[in-house]
Amino acid sequence: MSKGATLTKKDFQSDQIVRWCPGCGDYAILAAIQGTMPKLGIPKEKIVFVSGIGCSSRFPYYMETYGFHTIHGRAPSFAAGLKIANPDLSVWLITGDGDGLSIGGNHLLHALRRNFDINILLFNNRIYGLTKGQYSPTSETGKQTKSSPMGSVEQPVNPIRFALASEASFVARTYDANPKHMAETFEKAAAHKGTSFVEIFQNCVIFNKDAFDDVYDRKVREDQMIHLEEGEPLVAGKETKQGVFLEGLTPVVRTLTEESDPSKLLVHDSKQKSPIYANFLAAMEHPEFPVPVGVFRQIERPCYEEALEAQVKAAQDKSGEGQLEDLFNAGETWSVA
Amino acid sequence: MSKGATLTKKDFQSDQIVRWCPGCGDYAILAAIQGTMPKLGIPKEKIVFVSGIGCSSRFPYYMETYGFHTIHGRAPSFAAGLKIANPDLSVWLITGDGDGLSIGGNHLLHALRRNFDINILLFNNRIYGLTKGQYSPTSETGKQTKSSPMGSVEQPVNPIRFALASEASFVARTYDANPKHMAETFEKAAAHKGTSFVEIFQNCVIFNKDAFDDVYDRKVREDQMIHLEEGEPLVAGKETKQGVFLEGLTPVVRTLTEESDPSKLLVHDSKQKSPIYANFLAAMEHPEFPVPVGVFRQIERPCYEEALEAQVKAAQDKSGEGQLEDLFNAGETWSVA
Amino acid sequence: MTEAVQTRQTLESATIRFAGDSGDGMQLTGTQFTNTSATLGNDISTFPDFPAEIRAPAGTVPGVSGFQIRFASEDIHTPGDRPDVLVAMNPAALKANIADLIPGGLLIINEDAFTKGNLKKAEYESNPLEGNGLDTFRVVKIALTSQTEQAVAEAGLNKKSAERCKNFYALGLVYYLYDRPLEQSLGWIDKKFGKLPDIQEANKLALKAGYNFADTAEIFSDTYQVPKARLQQGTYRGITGNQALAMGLVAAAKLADKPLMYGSYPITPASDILHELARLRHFGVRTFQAEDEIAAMGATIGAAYGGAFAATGTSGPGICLKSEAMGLAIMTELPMVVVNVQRAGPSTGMPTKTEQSDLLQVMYGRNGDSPLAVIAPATPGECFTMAIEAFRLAVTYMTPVVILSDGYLANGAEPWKIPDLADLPQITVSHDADPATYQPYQRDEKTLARPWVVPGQAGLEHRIGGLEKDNIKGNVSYDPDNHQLMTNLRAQKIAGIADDVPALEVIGNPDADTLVLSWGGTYGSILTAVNQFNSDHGPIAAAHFRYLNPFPANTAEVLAKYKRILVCELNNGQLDVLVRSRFARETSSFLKVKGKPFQVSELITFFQENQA
Amino acid sequence: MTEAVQTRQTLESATIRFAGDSGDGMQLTGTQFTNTSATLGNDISTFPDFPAEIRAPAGTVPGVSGFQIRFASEDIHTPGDRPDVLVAMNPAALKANIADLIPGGLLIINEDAFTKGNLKKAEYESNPLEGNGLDTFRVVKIALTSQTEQAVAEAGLNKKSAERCKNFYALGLVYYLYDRPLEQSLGWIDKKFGKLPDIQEANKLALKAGYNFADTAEIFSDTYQVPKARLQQGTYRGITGNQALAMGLVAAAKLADKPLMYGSYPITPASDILHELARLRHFGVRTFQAEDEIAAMGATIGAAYGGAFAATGTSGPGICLKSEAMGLAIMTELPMVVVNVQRAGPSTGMPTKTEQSDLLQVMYGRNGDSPLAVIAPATPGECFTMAIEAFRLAVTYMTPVVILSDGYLANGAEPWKIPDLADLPQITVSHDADPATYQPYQRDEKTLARPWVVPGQAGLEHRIGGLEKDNIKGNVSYDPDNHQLMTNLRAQKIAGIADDVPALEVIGNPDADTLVLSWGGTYGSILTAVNQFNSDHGPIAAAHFRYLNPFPANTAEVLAKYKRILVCELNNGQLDVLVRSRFARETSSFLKVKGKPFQVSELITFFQENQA
Ligand SMILES: Cc1ncc(C[n+]2csc(CCOP(=O)(O)OP(=O)(O)O)c2C)c(N)n1
Ligand SMILES: Cc1ncc(C[n+]2csc(CCOP(=O)(O)OP(=O)(O)O)c2C)c(N)n1
Ligand code: SF4
Ligand code: SF4
Ligand SMILES: [Mg+2]
Ligand SMILES: [Mg+2]
Repeated sequence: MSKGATLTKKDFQSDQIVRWCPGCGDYAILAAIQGTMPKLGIPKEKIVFVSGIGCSSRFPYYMETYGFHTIHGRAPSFAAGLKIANPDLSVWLITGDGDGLSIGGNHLLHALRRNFDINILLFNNRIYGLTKGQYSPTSETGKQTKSSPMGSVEQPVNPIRFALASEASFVARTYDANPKHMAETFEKAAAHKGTSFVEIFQNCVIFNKDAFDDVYDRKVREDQMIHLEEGEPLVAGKETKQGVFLEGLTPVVRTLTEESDPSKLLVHDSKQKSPIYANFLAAMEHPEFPVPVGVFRQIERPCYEEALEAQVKAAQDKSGEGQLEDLFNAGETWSVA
Repeated sequence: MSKGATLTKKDFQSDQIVRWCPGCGDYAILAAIQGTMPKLGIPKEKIVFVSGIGCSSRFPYYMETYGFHTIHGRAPSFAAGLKIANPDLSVWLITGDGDGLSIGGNHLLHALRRNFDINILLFNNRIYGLTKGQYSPTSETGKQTKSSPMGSVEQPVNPIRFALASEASFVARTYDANPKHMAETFEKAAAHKGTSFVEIFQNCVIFNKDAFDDVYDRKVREDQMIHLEEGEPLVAGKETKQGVFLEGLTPVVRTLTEESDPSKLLVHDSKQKSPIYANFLAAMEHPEFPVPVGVFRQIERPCYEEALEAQVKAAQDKSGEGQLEDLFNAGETWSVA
Repeated sequence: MTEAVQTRQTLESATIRFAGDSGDGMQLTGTQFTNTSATLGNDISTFPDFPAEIRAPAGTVPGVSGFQIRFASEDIHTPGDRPDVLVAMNPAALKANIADLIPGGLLIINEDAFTKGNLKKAEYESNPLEGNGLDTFRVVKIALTSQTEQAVAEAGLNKKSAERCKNFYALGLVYYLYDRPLEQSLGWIDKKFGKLPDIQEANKLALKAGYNFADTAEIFSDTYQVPKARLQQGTYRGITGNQALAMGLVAAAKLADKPLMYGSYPITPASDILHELARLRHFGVRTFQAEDEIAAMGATIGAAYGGAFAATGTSGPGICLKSEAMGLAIMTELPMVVVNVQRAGPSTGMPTKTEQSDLLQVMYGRNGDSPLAVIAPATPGECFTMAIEAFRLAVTYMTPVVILSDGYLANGAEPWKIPDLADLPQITVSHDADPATYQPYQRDEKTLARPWVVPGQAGLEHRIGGLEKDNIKGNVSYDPDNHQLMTNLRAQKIAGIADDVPALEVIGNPDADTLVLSWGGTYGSILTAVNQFNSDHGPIAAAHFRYLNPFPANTAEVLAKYKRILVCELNNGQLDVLVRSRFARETSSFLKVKGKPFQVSELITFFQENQA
Repeated sequence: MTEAVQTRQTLESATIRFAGDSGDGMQLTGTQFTNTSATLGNDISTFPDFPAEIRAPAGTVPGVSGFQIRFASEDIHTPGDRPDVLVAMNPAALKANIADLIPGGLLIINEDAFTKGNLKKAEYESNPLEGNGLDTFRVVKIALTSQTEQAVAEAGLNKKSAERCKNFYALGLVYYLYDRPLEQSLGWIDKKFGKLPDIQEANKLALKAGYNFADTAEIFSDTYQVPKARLQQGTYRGITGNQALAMGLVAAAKLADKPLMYGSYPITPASDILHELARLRHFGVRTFQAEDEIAAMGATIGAAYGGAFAATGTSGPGICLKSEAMGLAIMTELPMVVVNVQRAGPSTGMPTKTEQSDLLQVMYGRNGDSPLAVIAPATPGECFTMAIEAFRLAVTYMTPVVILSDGYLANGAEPWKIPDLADLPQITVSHDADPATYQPYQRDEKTLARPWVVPGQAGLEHRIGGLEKDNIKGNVSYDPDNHQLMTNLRAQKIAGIADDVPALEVIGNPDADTLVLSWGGTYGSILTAVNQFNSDHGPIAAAHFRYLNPFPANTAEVLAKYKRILVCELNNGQLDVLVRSRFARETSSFLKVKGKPFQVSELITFFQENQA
C-alpha cells in the first residue's frame, strides 16, 4: 500500500470540497499541513486527524488520511483513547480557540500534562467562527460581537501560558500568513516525542477580519514579531534591530546600537527543564512587546502511552500473560461435589 | 438581624455534625475559616459558601451561613451566576484537587480569568478522598493507589501555576498545619477585590496520610518553606538561612553567610503587573526548592460583575430604563385597522 | 401600471421561494418581500433554509440558501408545502429546489449563472435549460446578472459590487409580479446603506429596474394580487421564534420586577436568543456567555438561587451537557427556564435543520426519577407567551421549566400582534419567610412549592445541595422513607401543574372518530391539514399539545372520546411514547425526520390512509 | 461440643445482620461469616450497607455500617428481608436496625457500648436496654468490649487495639450459634496479620474466646445448624457484581483476542470496577482514569475507533456527562460497552444506596433519536456473563451497549460457580475490508452493522464524525431522505437484536392470569416472592427482563397471554413506561424508592392486593 516516502502533497488531499469562506486562513494551514505530511515519511494509513467542532474542526474531512470529527471541545479525550489502543499511529488534533480553550480547556490541560505522543494544532482566530461570530476566550477585552455588543468584559487567556502551566512538553506558535514558518513548525512538532502544542494565528475573514494584521502583516511583521531560533539572541526589527534584555525578571526591549553589548542579549534556549524562561517569553504580549513565534519549549518527558505499555510489559514479565482460569480462581474458592 | 461586627466564631458553626474522618486536615481549615469570618465584619446572611463534591466540599453544611453543595467540579459556574444575580454577597468557593483541577479545571480557569469577586479555596490533599483514594491531578508521578497499583504515569499539575496562567488576580498558598497562616491568608483573600485563589495543603489521614510532612512538619517547616512576606527577601531556614538569588532567570538557593550581599537577595513583591515573577516563585517546587507559601500575586483588575453592572448602567443612562412597549414596537411595524 | 394591473388575478394565497448561493443575499430578499407583504396587510409565514457552513463553497448544492414565504388574504399557518414561484439564481439553486415547485409553477431563472463552471459545481451533466426537463413549468429566463450590471452602471460600482445587486433586481421582478410597492424596500436601503452612497444608489436602481423590466417587457403572462387578510385589529410586526422567545423572557422578568439573567453558550439554532438579549442591557438583562453548556446551566441555577429570573438556552447536544445540573435544579427545587431549540440529531446531526427529537431527552435524560415541567410553543409568536408562561410556572412551583422550541419556529417568521401590556399575565414573586418558622423544604399546601429564600435575607441561613434532603427541614437525609416521600413529592408537584394550565382543546371536527395528536412547532401544518381534510375529505379532530409535562388535566377525557388516535411528529415516535405509556392506547404515527417541517399534503395523505 | 450440638435445630435458611459503627469492622465480620458458610456448602446472599462518608462520625446513626448475610441449605436469591439475628455493637446500630429484626428474633448486644455518651450520639433519650422496648425479642446482652479486652490480654496490645478485636469476638459467638468451624477465619487472620504478630494473636484469641464463651456460658437458649445446599457441582468462589463485571469485560476481550481498554472516572458505586481492572495489566488491560466522565467516554470511543475492546463505567450522574458523546458513538456506529452502576437519584441523591432509576435515562437521555442496546444482569454473578454478552452485541451490531447494574448487585456477593473456559461464548471480530469496494457505511445485510475498519489499515482511509452521514459512502449529508433512512436504519439495527437474544422466559406458574414484570437486580427478590406466592397463595407468573432494549422477540406474545400485568421496580415507574408504550397495555406497578432492595414480604402483599 501507500509508502510514506513516495507520497506527495496531492496524496493528502481528500475528494471533499473544502467549505471554508473564501479568504479564510484555514486554507493556508491546510495547504501547509498537506505539504508537510509527505516529509514525515509516515504512510497515510498510519495518520489520523481528530478534531472537535468549529470551522477549523472541519479539517479532517479534507485530509486523505483517517479522520474523526468528534464533538465540541472533547477531541483530546478521543485522541487519548486512540493512542492507548494504538500507540503507533501519528495523531493530529485540530482545535480552535473556542473548541480548545472554552468548552475544551480541561481536556487540553489534561492531555498536555499526560503527554500523549500527539500533535495539537490550535487555530486561534480569537472568535467563534462556526456559530457566526461570538467572542472567544482569546478575544481581547472590550471586543464587540453579537454576544457582547457593549464589549466583552473578560480577560483573555494566553494559549501559550496555558499550555506551559499544563506542563506541555512542546509549545510553539506560528501563523497562517507564513507558509514556510508553518511548515517548519509542524515538522518540529511532528518530530517531538510527546504532546506538541502549536498555537496558530488564524485569520477569520468574516467575523474577525485581519485580527493579527498589526502583528503579522508583511509590512510590520519583522518589527512586531520575534522569530525564535535556537541559540540565537532574541531580536526583532527590520531596519532598526530591537533586542530583548533582562532586568531582574523583566524583559526590556532596547534598540540595538553599535554600542550595545550583544553578550547581554537573551539567547533562545527552548530546552530548559524549568518552565520559567518559556513563561517569560510567553508573557511578552502585543502591543507592549514584539510577539515571539517559533518553538517556546521542548523538553523530554515520558509519554503516557509508553509508560502504560511499560506497565503492561512489566506486569507480564512478572506474572506472565494473564490467564482467565487464574483470574476466575483467584481468592478463596470451594468445591461442591 | 445579625450584625457582622458583633459575631463570634461560634456564630458560624452550624448545627450539623461534622463528618470528616478523625484527624482530617479539613477540621483545622474549618476552624480557621470560622475564626476568620467574624473579623470580616460581614453579616452572616450576606455570606454564601458554594462547593462542588468531595470530602472538602461538605464544607458548606458546617457553616452557619447560606450554603450550596452543588455538583462535581462545577461550583465556579454556580458562584458566577450567584454573583451576577447578587453582586454584594461574599461568596466563598470550596473545592478539592479533584473537584477543582480534574473534572472542574475548565470552570476554574474561566472563573479566574473573569475575575468575579469571590474567594476560591482549593483543598489540596493530592488524592480523591470521598471516592476512597484514587490518585488526583496533583498526585505525584508514580503514586500507587487503588486505581494506579503500578504507579500513576501522569505529570501532576501545579495549582499555583495553573491559576497564574488562568490570569488569577490573587494567588496564595497556605497549609492546614498552621492556623495562624491560614487565618491571615484567608483575611487577605477576603480583602482582595476580584477572584482570590488559595491553595491549601491538606492532610488526608486515610488515603494520603502525611503527604506534606516533608514540607510542613514542625521539624522541617522552616527549612522547607519560604513564608512570603511583602517587601522581605526570599529566605528560608531555621538555623542556617537559605536565600533565593537570581541567576539569569533561574532561582538559586544559597546558604547565607556573613559575606553574602543581602542586596542581591530577591525581595518579595506580589503586586507586579507582569506574571513572570509569580511564575518564577511557583516554579520553585519541592524537594529541589523550599516551597513558597503566602501571597504569590495580587493585582488589581476589573471584576466581571462590576463591569457587567457598569454596562447595565451605561445602557440605561444612554437609552433610559428599557420599556416593554419600546421593545415590542422596535423594528418595522404595521397596523391593521 | 396600465393594462397589466387590470388583468391581475386575485389569489387567496401565494408561495414564493427565493433560492441562490449563500452569497447571493436570498435571506435578505426574502425578508424584504415579507416585510412589504406584511405591511400590505397579508398574513404571512416564512421558512428560511440555509447551509451549515458560514460560506459554503460557492455554486455548490450544499451552498444553496433558500427563503420561502407564503402570504395570503386568509389566515395561514404554514409557509406552504411547495412554492408557486421559484426564483433560482444559479444552477445549484435550481437543482436543490426544482423538485418542490408545483407543476405549472413559475420558474424565474438567472440565465447568466448557467455557465459551464457553475453547471459543473452543481454537478449537472448537461445544461437543464436546454432539453425539455423543465417543460412542466412556466420558465422565465432572464439575464439577471448582466441586466443588473447595466441597470446600476451609473452608480459607478466595480463589476463585482454591481453584480451583488442582482437580488434586488430579482426582488423588483417579483414585486411587480405580485403588485407590491417598492417604497418600503427603498426606505430600508436608504437606512442600511446611508453611509455607502454608491451601494445605496445601486441597490435602489436594481430594485426599480427589476420592477420596470417586468412591467415593460411583460415577461409574466399572468400577474397577481393578494388582497389583505382579515387580521385582528392592532399593530403588527414580523417576528421569529427566537426573537419572540427573547422578548418573552425579558417581559416575564419585567412583569415580576426582577432582573433577567440569561446564561448560555452559543449553539445553532439557539444563539440568536443570546444575541437578542445581549442588546438589552438597559432592560437590566444580564447575559452571561459561559465557557460551555454545563457552566451556563450552573450559572443559571446560581442566579436562580440568588433570586434572579434565570434562564438558559441551547440546542439538543447542549441539553446533554446540562442534564446533570438540571438534576440538581430539580433536587434543590429552584425556579428557572431552560430553552431547547431543537435541531436534527442525534449527535451533531444536521445543525441547521429542524426536528422535534428531544422530547424524551428533556423528559427522561437525567439520572434518577427527576420530573420537570415541559412546554412547547406552537408558533413563532407563541414563543413570546410561552416564555412568560414558563417563568410563571417556574416561580409558582419552584421548578425548572423546559421550553421546547425548534429550528423551524426559531427562524421562521410570522406577523405578531403587539400585545397590550395590560393583557400580559401578572407574575408575583415573594421571598418572604419568617425566621422563627422558616424551613427550607416546608411546602405550600396547594402547589407543593418550597419557599424561595435567597442569600442576603437575615435569619434564614440554610444549606441546600444535591444530596437527598429531608422534607421540611432540608437536612441531608438517607432515611429510606424520606427518599420515597421526596420522590413522590417531586412527582406530585409537577403532576399538579396539570390543573393550572389551559385544557387541551379539540380543533377540526370534534365529532370525528379520529383524533390527531401533535405538539410544538408543527401546529401550523397540522391545523391547515386538519381544516383542509375536514372540508375536502371527511371529519377529523385534532388536539395539539403545548403542555407536554404534565399533559393538561382533561387529556385522558379527550382521548377517551376517539376511536382512533393518530400521532404526527417530526421524530421517530416520542410524543407517541408519552401518550401510549400514559394512556395505554394504541396509536398510529406519522413520523418524519427529514430536517423539514410537515407538508400539508403528506399529512392529508396520512389521514386518508388511516381513516379506515 | 456436647449437649448443645444434640439439640441444635436444623434450619433451611437463616439471616444475620452485623451492625456497628463504621470503625467496628462489620463489613469484615460479615465477609468472614460469608466465606465460612460458603465453604461449608451453603448457598449465600449478602447485602452490605454502609454510610456515604469515609468515616462518618463515630457513634451516630449515619455512621452505622451493616452487613446482612443469608445462608441456606436451599437455593436462595435474596439476602433475606429481615434478619433472624441482629448483632448490634452500639446504640446507634441498635437504633438504625432494630425495626428490621423479626419479632422473636435474637438480638445480641454489646452492653459496654451503651454509655451515656454513645446514647446521646445515637440520639436516644433513655437507655433502650432498660425498660421493655425490646421485650418482643430474645435479647442477649454481653459485655463485648471488656470480655474481648480480657480475652486478648496476653497478646499485649494497648487498650485501643485490644478493643478493636471485638468484631472477632462477636463473630466467634455467632459461629457457635450456627455451628461453623473457626479454621477458615483463623487462617485468614494468619494470612492478613502475619506481619503484625501481636494483632494476629489477639484476633485469634478473640475469635476463639467468643466461640467458647457462647459454648460454656450457654448464652443461647437455642442453637442451630444449616446443612449444605444442593448446589450444582463445581468449584465456587464468592463474587460481587462489580468483581464479576470486571472479570466479564476482561474475559470478553480475551475471548476475542483483543486488548481491553477501560476508561473511567471514579464514582460510587462503580469505582471498584476500575480498581479491579487496574490490577490486571498482565491481562493487557489498559485502564485510563480520565479527568471526568466526558473524557472517559471520549477515550472509550477513541479506543473503539482504534480497534480495542473499549468500555467505560460510571453511575447515573456520570451518564449525564457521557450522554453527548454516547450520541456520537451511536452516530459513528462504533462498538463499545457503557456500564451504569445505578444509585439512588436524582442528582447526587444517596450515592451509596441502590435504585433502578436510570433506565429511561439510558434509553432516551440524548438529543435526537438515538437508540442503543440496553441489558441488565439479574444477579451479581450474572454481571460476568452479561459483560461478555454486551461485547458480543457491541461488535456484532457495531453499537454501544449499556449494562445497567446497580448498587445492590455491585456490592452484594453470591457464590459463583467458576466457569469452564470452554463454555464461554466465542467472540469473533474481523476488521477485513477490501480497499477496492470498501465503503464506511456499507451495511451487513443481516445485522445492518457497518464494517469495523481501524486506522492503520492501508487503502481504507476514511472520515467519520457526528454530522449526519450518507448511508454507504459515509460523506457528510444534509439530504432529507438520507436522514430519514439513517434514522430508520439506526432504529432497525437495534430492533434487530431482538432475534439474537434469548427469549423472555416465564417463571412461576405460566398458567396464571397475572404476569409480574421486573428487570435487572431485583431478580432474587422477585423469584423468591413468586415462588412463595405460588406455594402459599395461588398461581402467579413472572417474566424478568435482562434485555431492555430491544425486548426479546417473544415479549409481545408472552404479555398477550396474561390478563393482568404487574410491574415491580425500584424507581418511580420506568420499565412501566417502556412496557406500556410498546404494548399499549394497562399495568399496575409496585414502585419502591427507598435506597433498598425489595423485601419478599412486600412483594407478596402487592401480589395479593392485585390478584383480584
Ligand atoms: C455542545 C456544543 N455546544 C455548542 C456548539 C456550537 N459550536 C460549534 S463550534 C463553536 C465554537 C467554535 O469556535 P472555535 O473553536 O474558535 O472554532 P472556529 O469556528 O473559530 O474555527 C460552538 C460554540 C456545539 N457544536 N456543541
Ligand atoms: C459527575 C461525578 N463524577 C464523579 C463523582 C465522584 N466523586 C465525588 S468526589 C470525587 C473526587 C474528590 O476529590 P477531591 O476534589 O480531591 O476532594 P476530596 O474528597 O479529596 O476532598 C469524585 C471522583 C461525582 N460525585 N460526580
Ligand atoms: S467563519 Fe471565519 S473561521 Fe469560519 S470559515 Fe469563515 S473565515 Fe474561516
Ligand atoms: S478521606 Fe481523607 S480527606 Fe476525606 S474526610 Fe477522611 S481524611 Fe479527610
Ligand atoms: Mg475560533
Ligand atoms: Mg482531594
